[in-house]
Amino acid sequence: MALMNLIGAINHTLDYEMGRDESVVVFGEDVGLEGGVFRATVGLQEKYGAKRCFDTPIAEAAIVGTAVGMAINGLKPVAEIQFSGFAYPAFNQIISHVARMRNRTRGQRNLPLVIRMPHGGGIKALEHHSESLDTLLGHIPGLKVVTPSTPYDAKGLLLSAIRDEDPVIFLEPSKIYRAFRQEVPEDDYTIPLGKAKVLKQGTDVTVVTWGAYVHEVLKADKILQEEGINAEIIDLRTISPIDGETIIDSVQKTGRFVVIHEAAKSFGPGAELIALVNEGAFLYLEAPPTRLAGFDVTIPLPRGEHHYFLDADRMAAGIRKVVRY
Amino acid sequence: MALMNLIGAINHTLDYEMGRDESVVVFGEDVGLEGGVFRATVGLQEKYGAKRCFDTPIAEAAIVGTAVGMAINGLKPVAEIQFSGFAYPAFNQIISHVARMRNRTRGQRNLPLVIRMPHGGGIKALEHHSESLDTLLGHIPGLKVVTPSTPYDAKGLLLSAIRDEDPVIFLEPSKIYRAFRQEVPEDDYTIPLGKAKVLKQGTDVTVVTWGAYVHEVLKADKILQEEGINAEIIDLRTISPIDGETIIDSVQKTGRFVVIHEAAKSFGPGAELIALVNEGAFLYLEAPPTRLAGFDVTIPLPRGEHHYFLDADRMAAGIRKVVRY
Amino acid sequence: MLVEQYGPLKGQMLQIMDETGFIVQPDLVPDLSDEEWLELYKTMLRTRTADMKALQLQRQGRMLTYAPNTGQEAAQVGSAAAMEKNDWHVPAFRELGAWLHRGVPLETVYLYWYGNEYGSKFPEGVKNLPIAVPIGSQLAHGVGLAMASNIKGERDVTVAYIGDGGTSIGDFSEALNFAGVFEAPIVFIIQNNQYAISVARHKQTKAETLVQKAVAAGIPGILVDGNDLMAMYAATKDAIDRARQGGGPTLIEAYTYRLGAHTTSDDPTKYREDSEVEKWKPKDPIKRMKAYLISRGVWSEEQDEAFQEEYGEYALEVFRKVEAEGEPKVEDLFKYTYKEMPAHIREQYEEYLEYLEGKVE
Amino acid sequence: MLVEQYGPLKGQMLQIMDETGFIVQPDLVPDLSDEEWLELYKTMLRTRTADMKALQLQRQGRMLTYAPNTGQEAAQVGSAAAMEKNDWHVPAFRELGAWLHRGVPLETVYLYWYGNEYGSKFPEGVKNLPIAVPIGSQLAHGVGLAMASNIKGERDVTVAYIGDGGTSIGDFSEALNFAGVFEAPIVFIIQNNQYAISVARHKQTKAETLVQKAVAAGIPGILVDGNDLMAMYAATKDAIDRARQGGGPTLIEAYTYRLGAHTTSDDPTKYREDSEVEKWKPKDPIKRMKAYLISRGVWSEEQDEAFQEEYGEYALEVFRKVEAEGEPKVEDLFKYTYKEMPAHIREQYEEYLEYLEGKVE
Ligand SMILES: Cc1ncc(C[n+]2csc(CCOP(=O)(O)OP(=O)(O)O)c2C)c(N)n1
Ligand SMILES: Cc1ncc(C[n+]2csc(CCOP(=O)(O)OP(=O)(O)O)c2C)c(N)n1
Ligand SMILES: [Mg+2]
Ligand SMILES: [Mg+2]
Repeated sequence: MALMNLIGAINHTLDYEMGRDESVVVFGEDVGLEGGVFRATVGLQEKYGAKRCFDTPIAEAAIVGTAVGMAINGLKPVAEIQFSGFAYPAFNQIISHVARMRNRTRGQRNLPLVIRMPHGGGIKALEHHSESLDTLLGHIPGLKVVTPSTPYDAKGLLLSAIRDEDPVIFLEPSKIYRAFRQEVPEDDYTIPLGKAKVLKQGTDVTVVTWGAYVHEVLKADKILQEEGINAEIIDLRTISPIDGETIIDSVQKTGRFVVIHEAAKSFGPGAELIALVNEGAFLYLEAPPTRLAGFDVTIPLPRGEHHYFLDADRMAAGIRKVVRY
Repeated sequence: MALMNLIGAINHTLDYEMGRDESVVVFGEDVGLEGGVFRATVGLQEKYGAKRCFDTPIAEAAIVGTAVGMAINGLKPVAEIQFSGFAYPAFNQIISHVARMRNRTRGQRNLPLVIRMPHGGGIKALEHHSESLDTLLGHIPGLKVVTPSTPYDAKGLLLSAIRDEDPVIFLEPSKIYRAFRQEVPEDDYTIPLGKAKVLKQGTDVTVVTWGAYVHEVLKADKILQEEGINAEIIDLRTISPIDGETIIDSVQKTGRFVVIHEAAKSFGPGAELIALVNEGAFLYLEAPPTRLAGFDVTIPLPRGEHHYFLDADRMAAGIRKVVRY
Repeated sequence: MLVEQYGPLKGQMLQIMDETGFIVQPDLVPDLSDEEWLELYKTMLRTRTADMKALQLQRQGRMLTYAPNTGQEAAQVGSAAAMEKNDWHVPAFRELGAWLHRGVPLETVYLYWYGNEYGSKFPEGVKNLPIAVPIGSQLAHGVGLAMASNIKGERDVTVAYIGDGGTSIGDFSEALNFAGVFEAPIVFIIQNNQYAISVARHKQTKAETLVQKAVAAGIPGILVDGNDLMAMYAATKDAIDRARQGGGPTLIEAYTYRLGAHTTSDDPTKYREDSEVEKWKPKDPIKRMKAYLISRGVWSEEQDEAFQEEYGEYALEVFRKVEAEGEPKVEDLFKYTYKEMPAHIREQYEEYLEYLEGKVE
Repeated sequence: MLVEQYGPLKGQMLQIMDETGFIVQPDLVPDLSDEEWLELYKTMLRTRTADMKALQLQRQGRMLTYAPNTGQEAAQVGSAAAMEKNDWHVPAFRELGAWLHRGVPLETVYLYWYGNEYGSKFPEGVKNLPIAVPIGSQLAHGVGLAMASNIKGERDVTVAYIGDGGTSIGDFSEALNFAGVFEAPIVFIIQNNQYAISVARHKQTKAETLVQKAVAAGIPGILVDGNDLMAMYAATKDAIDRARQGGGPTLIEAYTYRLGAHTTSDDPTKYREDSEVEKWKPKDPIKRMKAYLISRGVWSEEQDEAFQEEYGEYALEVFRKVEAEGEPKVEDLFKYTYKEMPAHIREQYEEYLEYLEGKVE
């Protein structure tokens, strides 16, 4: 066990798995010599050499495209996209190939690869550095999309992702890279992909969120508890495929549903969860399933971002409304 | 008035507007000399010259990127992407710039441009030729996303799109390019963007669809009418921003809701409509709002596509279930 | 090294055999026996014959859209023939000759154009990637394969294809640049057939040659008469050998011509003159190789005709099998999206089966 | 034409003034008066001073992430100075010198780095595009501007910038290729400052020079000492003149050096030796231009110091204004997504206002 923050846990996990499995290779812009702009890959090139951890030219499509080729040729590539907002140039590779190679070849060419990227906002960064790709990636059949909310989860989920035979997009909430430390076991453990985690049992309302917002929701929960509202709180952990069962079970119990996410509201990930809840718990619903989400605008530059991202107060206000409906 | 099919109406409209407004320029792969692989632009280069209608190299990002520059420099570019499945290389331009330039510059740089593309499937084409981008584009603030279902609508909506000061993605259902002819006025008329159209009033269930599926739904409606089911049928016409009002009004009346679309179900456009219906008509709902949608798999190659795309029978079966709930 | 003489900026095109089948550069003729050349020629002929058959079947409405290869057989077979079996082959989508040489069964190829995903699954040991429809996107895969060979310390080389039109898309430049930076053992083959659907080569780029695009990535390149089997073999072999010895990537421009349509969906008379096509017909790669083999006494017109007839019948038979068995099973739709079928897809699958059963009743 | 002597493959770099401020090619000195050179020099000095101030403010936690320009002032000011007012300017993101020359107020620039969208709205008549954060994506905009000038029959030329790292992304090649095909009146300026964040130039591409990438698009190019104001001016002017006369695009590689960090978020000692930086310091573009102007008797060390001091105070004052007024209004968030605010955004806006009011009560 060691105390680690989220970025530290990711660095440790990459190190751990590169040490265990020599087919794991790590690459991307500035990941080699510098160890990544967020230091996720620091020390790996020194330890495993420039053949297994290396800098690439600036070309996201080629980063993902070469990962496809490496995966087919027996490696387990873990590619870094420097920020999720720079994944767009790689969308053709991600959608047209990463997600489809297996289906296209009737299972002949598996792609055991991981694409890691800092995700979400609230870090007072430049334009395009605060993007949420949940829907854009979640909608693509063939991808698994995963996002941890704690250092412990980061290790367990990332190990599962690297060992998975399907391609996994690993979204790292950059806002909480260094937000807090947690005991993380140094040995082997995995957390299954595709399973949500009930963080807190409750009876009055089911609240689903993921990534950095998990911690804000937990704060909101404190406010609500003081008012006697007992929310059930779920960390989605895997955005796709969604763990519908856990959510539906919960809503069947609580009768109320709130989903909270950073991405813009319209056509956002919350819509999918609401549709699922309608399909699986319609007769249990005592209030309209509700989204607390980003406005349908481009994420503002730093001076305006506090209006866009929800804080615990605004979350509590939104949840309260649903409970009082 | 003249009888036109959908592709003919588009060709006529481009011709009409190029004749009226010399700032309109039309370009893309094979649109010049050949007049487009679907013949949407046939005759335009001859008539207006190669400066206003021209072939580009194969480079979708540059096609959209240069359209951005042209729009800023006083033109009204109407760019063609040969198939919607080839829009992915342009996603960075579309998401990072087309959708954001106006907001980024606080209204200083408007982008009055249109990106046209054949959309959807059911045409027994090769891989990537049957894509539905509704969600991927609908989720992006700053874009308007429009899709016509008839030759008449195609002209009215395309004229609105070209004259709009915001960027418009114009999705043309390739399956019905030549499916039928309709009287289309040769003079000027527009159909407002952002408004859905109630195709048929009904009392038992609200059915929303768009594009090529409109005609399949109308067939399904015939089947259902014989059974005494009276559906209200709405053609969404504009995917984003959605005309929530028309849909919610309808569901408040019928109490039941079905959305039918080609795109994969999960995180699909239907999820957004269900969320809207929950927000606006929760207390009116007599059955779970329901999606009849593509499976969560890559759209199959031609020999399997009839399993993927819904026909009138399957639509009728799905609607029937909701009505009988 | 051939690149020294025919490099990207030399303004020279490598030709070993001229249009009449005459050897113009005897010292460059690769060291293959007449029988080996004949075998490669036969693959070219199979390609042409299977192509013709596919077009015929398409006109009958039995085959779907098909992309013919007529005129490009030497560029395809010559380059593939220079590969070892264990090397990786990365096609664009118009490489029938290479597929047949590499051991992709004609049935698989027909199945692909018939519209069934099993057309992209190859027999065990055939190290080919499937067709990549999005132009240019395959080259990075090739570079990745080659980088992996390097990383693993293996000696396999990758050969990856693209069209003239494909050189305009960013993926092309990114792939070449990566290959250069990582000294990837890969050979890029541009099949410059002068057209990208309707767009003529000179409208794709102001560059005088396509091979000069190698300069941007700082890698060697060579311009080759793509209708000359021997030149294609020699140039590719030279590049592969260099790559295998750690010399990094090479770009080859195979200067050829698409004698037919882009695909069965298009009509080339809309955008090019018949006279241009006529000018290229005498350069036909099959014609010249046949003349050569006949001159060497190992082949005859009669054998040629008989071979075509026989293979044509074979191709038809293969296609009949495809027609008989080429409809996918319902489960095929759902089974391959993920390694394990997730709950939501299973649900959709079962619901659909239920619907189908209901319909039958 | 300078490209004839300093073209992409000539292995020559255009320099007019050497590191000491000595004119090494008197016949190439552009026809500007001492006063005009002094004015440009002052813009370089303003750039340096505003940069230093921004860094200082950033360290105080008052400015957010900032990308400094130190060392690249000549590449920026020299190229911008060759433009006419009506020409279009398309930056990457590190072009402070060019902005100041073009009439972008320092306040606007600071507002941008302060994190407010109004930092991308320029005064009427300043034909500049905003910063493009996604590397390389701005070049196609530049080509589009230039194509539109052609289509409309106007004589404006576009000048567009990119970094050395940016030459690796597909957008770069696509833009150059489009520009070539459409003979767009555009000049591409690569500010080769030897680094892309931590990645050294030689790891971006195996190409010996970046300007040789022009060959891929079949367009002219020229390698220039980017720390030489006169050379940058001369090369850009030459290219702009050609473009304005219908001669199409040119690629310029400005060979320079990023003396500072990538942005205030990074620490260059992690990836480069101090000794390398020391080697570049004597090549400082400001140093040499100052020496020249002093030698011409139109400037002095004292004036230089006074100017910096004065401008530094001005910059601080400007920043104070930004601090005082730089918080966006709530309505700014919602107002600019579409020309007319659609119903759903209006609803979100109103709901949020309601929430804010509730909070205050
Ligand atoms: C990204 C992308 N854009 C457009 C298309 C449509 N398309 C299919 S083939 C083709 C032309 C390709 O030309 P070329 O690269 O010369 O290959 P050829 O067809 O001549 O073999 C185009 C534009 C595509 N498949 N992918
Ligand atoms: C598409 C994309 N990928 C990654 C980044 C992150 N990024 C910002 S600046 C930069 C390096 C740019 O280097 P260069 O082009 O040389 O410009 P310089 O910073 O030296 O001015 C990177 C990788 C980005 N902005 N856009
Ligand atoms: Mg071609
Ligand atoms: Mg740089």
